[in-house]
Amino acid sequence: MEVGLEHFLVIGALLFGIGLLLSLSKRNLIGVLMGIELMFNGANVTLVAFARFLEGAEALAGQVLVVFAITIAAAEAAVALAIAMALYRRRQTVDVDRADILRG
Amino acid sequence: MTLLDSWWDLRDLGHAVAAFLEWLGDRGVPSWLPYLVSTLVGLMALLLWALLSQLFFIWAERRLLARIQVRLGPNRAGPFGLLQPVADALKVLSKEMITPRGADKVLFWLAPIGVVVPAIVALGVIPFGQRMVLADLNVGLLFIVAVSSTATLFVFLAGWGSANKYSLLGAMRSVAMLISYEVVQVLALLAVAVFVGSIRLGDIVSWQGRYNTWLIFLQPLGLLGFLIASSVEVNRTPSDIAEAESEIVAGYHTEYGGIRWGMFQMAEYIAGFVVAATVAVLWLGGWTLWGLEEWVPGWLIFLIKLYGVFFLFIWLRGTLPRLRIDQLMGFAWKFLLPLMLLNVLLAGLEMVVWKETEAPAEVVLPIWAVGNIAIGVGLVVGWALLMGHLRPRNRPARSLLVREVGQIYYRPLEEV
Amino acid sequence: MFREIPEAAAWAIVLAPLGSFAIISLASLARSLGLGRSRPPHSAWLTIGAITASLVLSLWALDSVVQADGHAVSFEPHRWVSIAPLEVSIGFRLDGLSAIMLAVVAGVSLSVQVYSQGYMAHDPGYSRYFAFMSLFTGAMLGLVAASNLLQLFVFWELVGLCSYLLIGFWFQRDAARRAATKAFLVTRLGDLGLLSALLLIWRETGELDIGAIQEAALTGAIGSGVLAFFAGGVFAGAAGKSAQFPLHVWLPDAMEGPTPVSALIHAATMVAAGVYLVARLFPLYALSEEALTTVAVIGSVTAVMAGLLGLVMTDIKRVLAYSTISQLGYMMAGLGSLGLAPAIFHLFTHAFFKALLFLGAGSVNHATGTFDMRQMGGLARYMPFTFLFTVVAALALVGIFPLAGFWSKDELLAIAWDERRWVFWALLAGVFLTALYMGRLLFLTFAGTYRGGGGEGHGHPHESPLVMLVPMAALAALSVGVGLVNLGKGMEHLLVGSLPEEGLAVEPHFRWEMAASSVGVGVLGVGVAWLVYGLKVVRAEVIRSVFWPLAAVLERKFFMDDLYEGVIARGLVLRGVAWALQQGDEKGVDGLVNGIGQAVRVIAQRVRMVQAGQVQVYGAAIALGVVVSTVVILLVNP
Amino acid sequence: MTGVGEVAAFWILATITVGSAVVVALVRDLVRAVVALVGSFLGVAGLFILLSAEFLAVVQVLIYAGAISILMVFAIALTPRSARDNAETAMRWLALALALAMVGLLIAVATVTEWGPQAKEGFQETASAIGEALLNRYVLPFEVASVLLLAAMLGAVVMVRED
Repeated sequence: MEVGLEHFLVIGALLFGIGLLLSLSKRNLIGVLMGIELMFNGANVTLVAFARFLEGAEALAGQVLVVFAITIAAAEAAVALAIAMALYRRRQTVDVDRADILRG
Repeated sequence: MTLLDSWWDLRDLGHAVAAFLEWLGDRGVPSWLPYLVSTLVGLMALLLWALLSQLFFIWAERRLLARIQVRLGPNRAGPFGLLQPVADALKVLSKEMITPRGADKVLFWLAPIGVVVPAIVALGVIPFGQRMVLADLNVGLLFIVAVSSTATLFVFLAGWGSANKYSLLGAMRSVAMLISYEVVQVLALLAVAVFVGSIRLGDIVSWQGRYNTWLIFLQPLGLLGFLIASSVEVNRTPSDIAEAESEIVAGYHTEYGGIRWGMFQMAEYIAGFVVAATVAVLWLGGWTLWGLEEWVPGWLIFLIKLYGVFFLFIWLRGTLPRLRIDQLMGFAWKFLLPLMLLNVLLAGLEMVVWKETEAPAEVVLPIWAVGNIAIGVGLVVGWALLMGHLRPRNRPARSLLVREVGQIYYRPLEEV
Repeated sequence: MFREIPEAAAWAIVLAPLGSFAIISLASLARSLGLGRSRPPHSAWLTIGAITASLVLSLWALDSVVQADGHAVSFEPHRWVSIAPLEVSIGFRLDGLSAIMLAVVAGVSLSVQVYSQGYMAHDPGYSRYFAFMSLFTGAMLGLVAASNLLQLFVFWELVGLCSYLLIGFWFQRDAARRAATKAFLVTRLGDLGLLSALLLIWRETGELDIGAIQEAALTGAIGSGVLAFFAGGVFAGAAGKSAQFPLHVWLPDAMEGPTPVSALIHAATMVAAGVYLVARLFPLYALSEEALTTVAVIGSVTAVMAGLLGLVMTDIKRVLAYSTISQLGYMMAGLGSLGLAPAIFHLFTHAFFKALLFLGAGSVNHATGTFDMRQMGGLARYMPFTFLFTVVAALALVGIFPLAGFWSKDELLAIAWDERRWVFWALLAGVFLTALYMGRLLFLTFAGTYRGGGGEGHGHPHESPLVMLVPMAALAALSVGVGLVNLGKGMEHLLVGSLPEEGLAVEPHFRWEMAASSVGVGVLGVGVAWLVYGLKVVRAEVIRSVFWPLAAVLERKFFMDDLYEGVIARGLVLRGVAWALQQGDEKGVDGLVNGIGQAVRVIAQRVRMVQAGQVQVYGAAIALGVVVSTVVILLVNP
Repeated sequence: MTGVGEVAAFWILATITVGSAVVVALVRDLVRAVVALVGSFLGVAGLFILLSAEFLAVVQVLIYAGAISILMVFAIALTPRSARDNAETAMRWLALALALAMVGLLIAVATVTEWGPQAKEGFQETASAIGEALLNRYVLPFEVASVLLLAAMLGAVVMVRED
């Protein structure tokens, strides 16, 4: 039994899919945020797997990209949670359903 | 091939294990088996050590605190009350464990385990000796910080799952503290990493051995910041506001009893050991002691340093009063964070100067040491004066926190 | 020292009152926003000043026209609207007709404004009144000056709007509101004809310029059928404005407005507009025998019918209103008999004495607090000047030599005798009726003993203030002397001379026997009135009981209002057309609209999620797009 | 990778990762969801170690399991009434269909594509290599990321301000 690139890609795909499901279907902003983080993780697993398995001089680029992805995820999480708090303070809810003041 | 080539390899238990595994490999065992065995053996050894140390320090802490407070402390069970921790352990093990009716049972059950695990895992990368390290990760320093920070989540879960407003308040405090002091902690470690150029703990120790110095002289300010931040992180008095019994009963573990409570106690001690070990490795030269490690087992030197740092914690606990939460938060953001940032900048500058001038270490390092101590003292005193000068008349931080924390909703019993 | 009027000055005639309106309106607006004083007296003086300027400039314009060759001053029209095929210019048409009308409108309006100064002094809507009056005068001047039918139509509707505003000036009164609405709706009915005529002529010729249309008609570019329809449509509009049968019903009700408004409406502005319009397009009528006959018939019928109705009215202003209708019928009948100059001459003279009569009625009302002649009587003693002026105006209206009405009415009779003999007889009957109702009015109002008046504090009627008497005196002087203007046929030459072609209008010939007969009939009428209402030889009630069917018909105003309200409005429109429309609207149009709306709503509720502003929906769309596009790419390029 | 330890570790970690993620999707209590999420994060960290990316694994633990989850529970605790309600919106079935389609597509692409020769050995030591790469080759993105962090920090502070 051998574990190869495809295995990790499938794991990444599953994480991404579950994250997508969460972020599209959850009513709670924090739930949506969790989905987004899972999607990040799926993508990260994929990237690191490529970095590990694909040969070439640029192999490390995958890991560097993940560093940036994690950085951005952290920033995004902080901002998103700040939005959640501001939203809650304004409207006493974190339902994304009701957070539609921006509608055109 | 003998199991032990030379008797003095016993100085380092790691050598013994390595030799044993090699021997196993020679016997045609599958390669994963020695790995598994060594992991399990190492883990067992670590746990055993941690528990024994904890038992000892429960006694030592009570006795020492009593001394500091000019009283006797436990002295009935066994000589000098040495069996008192055993009695305590038996009591804790046999006590009934109560789960509050409104509690989230899963989280309530998960929290004590989750709190202990990170502490033990963090122990895994601590180099007790030359080869006495369970996993010599090349990112060991970061690993300790990362793993330790996850414990906070379980502290929060304990408070959240207890359905008790004091528990929740304690949990919120602990989260707030973590967010504040984690930054300080990492910055303090970063300065060390800048000096050494590696975050593998073994490298840090060997760097100190190579230059025949301890980083405490080169990074006094970093040590100060790390010590304070870590003592906050592990909830040691004087910054144990997450379980401040005079304010919120017992904080996040108010509802816990029996061995579950014991787990929290264990986690606190082990986390304290991890912090002490980190300080010993990073600033106090680890298992090295100016060549003495050639004669004395390195782990012994390391444990002495570790216990010494832990003794410092006990001393602090017996000496200083508990801080208020807004003081603690303000201290992190307004005092420690700027100082740590300056420290990192300073370390970077010094390393650049050293590398550019290519001066010999014997010349540069003493200068840096003297300079850094002077700068550290100057910065601390100067910054404290400045902060005292700039102190706002009204303190929004406190009112804000009190309001935010005071707003916390907790689940009424009838709702469950 | 003669100098031809420049175009800017000509435009100033129109723009001065409009400017006054704008200033007063803006000031009122500012005041309602809390700026300035609560009630400035300046609005009247502003209006009077503006109209004075208009009058002076109008006289200059008239002088210019008289002196000019061809009795017209031509200004180049300016481009106004240019929408591919529709080219509308805006211009100032200054010829004999418009010059005379400008002068008359400005002159009468000026005297009315001065009079209003006193009459409206204590009205809360003082500023509003003068703003509307300015607009009214300006609109009428603009109508007269218009060189283009669309431009004319704009001012025409503006006049209609002002009449609505002014008739309903005391909108707190239910009757005023009703009268205003009635006037608006009835004239709108006529305007429909005018508008369709405009559209028709534009479709036929592509022109709306009056001169160009006249040109086209004279060269035969417009077919006789189209011309007849056009003339008929225009006449419908004119009949609406000038209260010709059967669209006359709004005018008596329009007495609900302030009396000076009535004076202005009846004398110079509103009702004159219809006659002016027909006169303005006179060459077209002259070319269409059918249209001309229609005009003559309607005019004659209106003249006699309104005269009959005038006999039975008890409200002094209503008597005058029917008198106006009757006199407008004279003018229309004159126009229908190719008598452009006599008709306009009569319009000219009539403006003065009719305005005077209304001002007199207002003065009487001022003294007695009522318009009901049955409660007046003997006022000659209390208000000698008013009495004097009213008698002068009434005799002028009847056509007694040598007052203004004699000259103009005599010309109308003469031309009718020459052209259409039956029109002559109708008009002669009208003269008798005029004399009869004016005599009745005079005897009921000023002779005998005072019968108490209306309301409190009118036990001792008194003469009106000087501010009201002075304009009346001026108008009285004009009523006496203005007929002499045409002694040398100057005005007729001016009018006929400004026609585009010779021989379109016929000039009347003065005959002694004709003059004598009309004066004789007039005196006869007044005499009969004296016998009945002055000497009371035969009591009016007896006459009424003898001729009771006629009296009944007259008192119901020939059932015209009943026809309109009962049969047409209630029966036909409300029960028939409106019901059908309502059903069609509710079931058909609403059903369709609601159905579409429902469908849209239902669809939108589904589709709304797409644009609800919810990030998740957008995220779903993005994910869907990624999946679909990736699948497509994989399928196309595996 | 063919070693027994590695294969076993992969399957264990894969189960933890995906299983925890599924739990996140299923569980209604937000705090429990966060716990499951942390489990998933830790599983991913383990996968990173398996992929010889120790530095990333530690960063993953530090930032995801340590920081972001803490931020989440903090936010949950400060928006109290929301904690109980992690229900789905009306479009849950659409989302499920989309997610399934997405997963199917990704797995299909991952398995069908020829990835070429695969490296047998992992990296020896990545922390310093990543550090070098960040400060040399990727210094511009690095600076951009730091600006982004600063902006995010300021944004977060501004947004949660009391007034």
